[in-house]
Amino acid sequence: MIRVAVQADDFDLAAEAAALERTGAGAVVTFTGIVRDVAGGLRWMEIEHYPAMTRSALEGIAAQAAERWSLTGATVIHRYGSLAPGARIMMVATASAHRRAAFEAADFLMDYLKSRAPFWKKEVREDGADWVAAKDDDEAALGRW
Amino acid sequence: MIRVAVQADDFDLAAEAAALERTGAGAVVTFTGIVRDVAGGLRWMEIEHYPAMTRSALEGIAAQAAERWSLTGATVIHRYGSLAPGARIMMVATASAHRRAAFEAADFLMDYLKSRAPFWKKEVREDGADWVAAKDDDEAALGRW
Amino acid sequence: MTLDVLYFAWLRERIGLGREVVETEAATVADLVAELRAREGRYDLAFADMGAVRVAVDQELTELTAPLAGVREVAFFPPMTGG
Amino acid sequence: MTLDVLYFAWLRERIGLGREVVETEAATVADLVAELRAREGRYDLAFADMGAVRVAVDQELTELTAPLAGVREVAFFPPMTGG
Repeated sequence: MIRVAVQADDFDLAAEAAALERTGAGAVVTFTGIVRDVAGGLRWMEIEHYPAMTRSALEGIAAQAAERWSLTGATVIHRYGSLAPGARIMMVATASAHRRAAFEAADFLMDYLKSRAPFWKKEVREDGADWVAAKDDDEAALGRW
Repeated sequence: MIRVAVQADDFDLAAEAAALERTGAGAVVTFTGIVRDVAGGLRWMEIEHYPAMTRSALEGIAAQAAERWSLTGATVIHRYGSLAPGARIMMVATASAHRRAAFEAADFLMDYLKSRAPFWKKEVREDGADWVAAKDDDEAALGRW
Repeated sequence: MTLDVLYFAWLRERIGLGREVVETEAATVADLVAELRAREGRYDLAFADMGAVRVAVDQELTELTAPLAGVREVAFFPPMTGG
Repeated sequence: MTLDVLYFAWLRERIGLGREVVETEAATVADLVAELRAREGRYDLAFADMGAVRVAVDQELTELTAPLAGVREVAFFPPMTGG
């Protein structure tokens, strides 16, 4: 059971997790990403994406996870638009009979989302705005898989 | 922010996750364990624990995680009593500025909970009842940390 | 010395009780186990394979060699299966 | 050949538009970039450091050497920062 969504609205973590619990899983792992005001003065994070490509990229990443690990389900939801500090940006959730598969698949999904899903973040601060630079670490993380 | 609970009642994953989101985290990871009817015919899982020791064992495990990783919060909740197939058994949740710390700390908490927290599971089936044997894999998993 | 001795899971079931008060002069956990085994068949059976038994002294996991001086509570149980 | 060409994030901002229709006979993405750079300063600037530019052809990530025959949509953007 793979579910992918790209949306402006917030998502319901509990409902998403509960849906995966009902897949016959013994283990459900969720990851939630939250807008963090690292340097202070962040007004909001602007998240741009490539609508014609985003869904298929997320589906491709989720399908890869489902191929590599024995999952009973995987969910990927990513928001776009203007998100205030503390707002949820995205979530992934994985379900499996075994905890190791659920953890690894969620970790894998996050690494791929960071560097292979067509989203770009801009920090809008009180004193200006900057596109968030991709981290070498994030690109390097793909080498783990 | 460390929170530990040992209870018969179900827990509220969304409320637990939301509390951790408010700790200034950029990443929240949750793990939920669910009663699974592996062989068929499971009526319920009976979970016994050692009340005088359980809380302090869980607190000790959570404190270890907080020492090893830079966390803004960690939550461990474990249920006891009779749990039907599909019921939630336990959860851990971790919050951190960074996704790697949140994932690793949750993974660590689960490995330690499996083998170092005083819980014992008995499968009550239609045709009898058996204590769940500890897995060598679970003991070996501690060597990862 | 008076000890609270606790049994969990199949140890509790084999011995037939979850908690008892034991008067003993045993110096270590292993000595206590030997005393209990000498008492009755059900203890002897429960402790037959000590590789399958774990012990906590005053709510801390420890080894069979742990001393009992000053201890109030000893618990015996199979390897834990939480999570 | 008529292509939809899309720009995202700072590429969009530097070029000043998010999408345009381009008439071209470019054989590869690299050839298309060279044509665009020759057009106007804002394109030249946006594509000055191709190490910082990623490309998708018909919504699939690819390389600058990718051929354009039969292609309908080319998108340029900085390294992605999802999650």
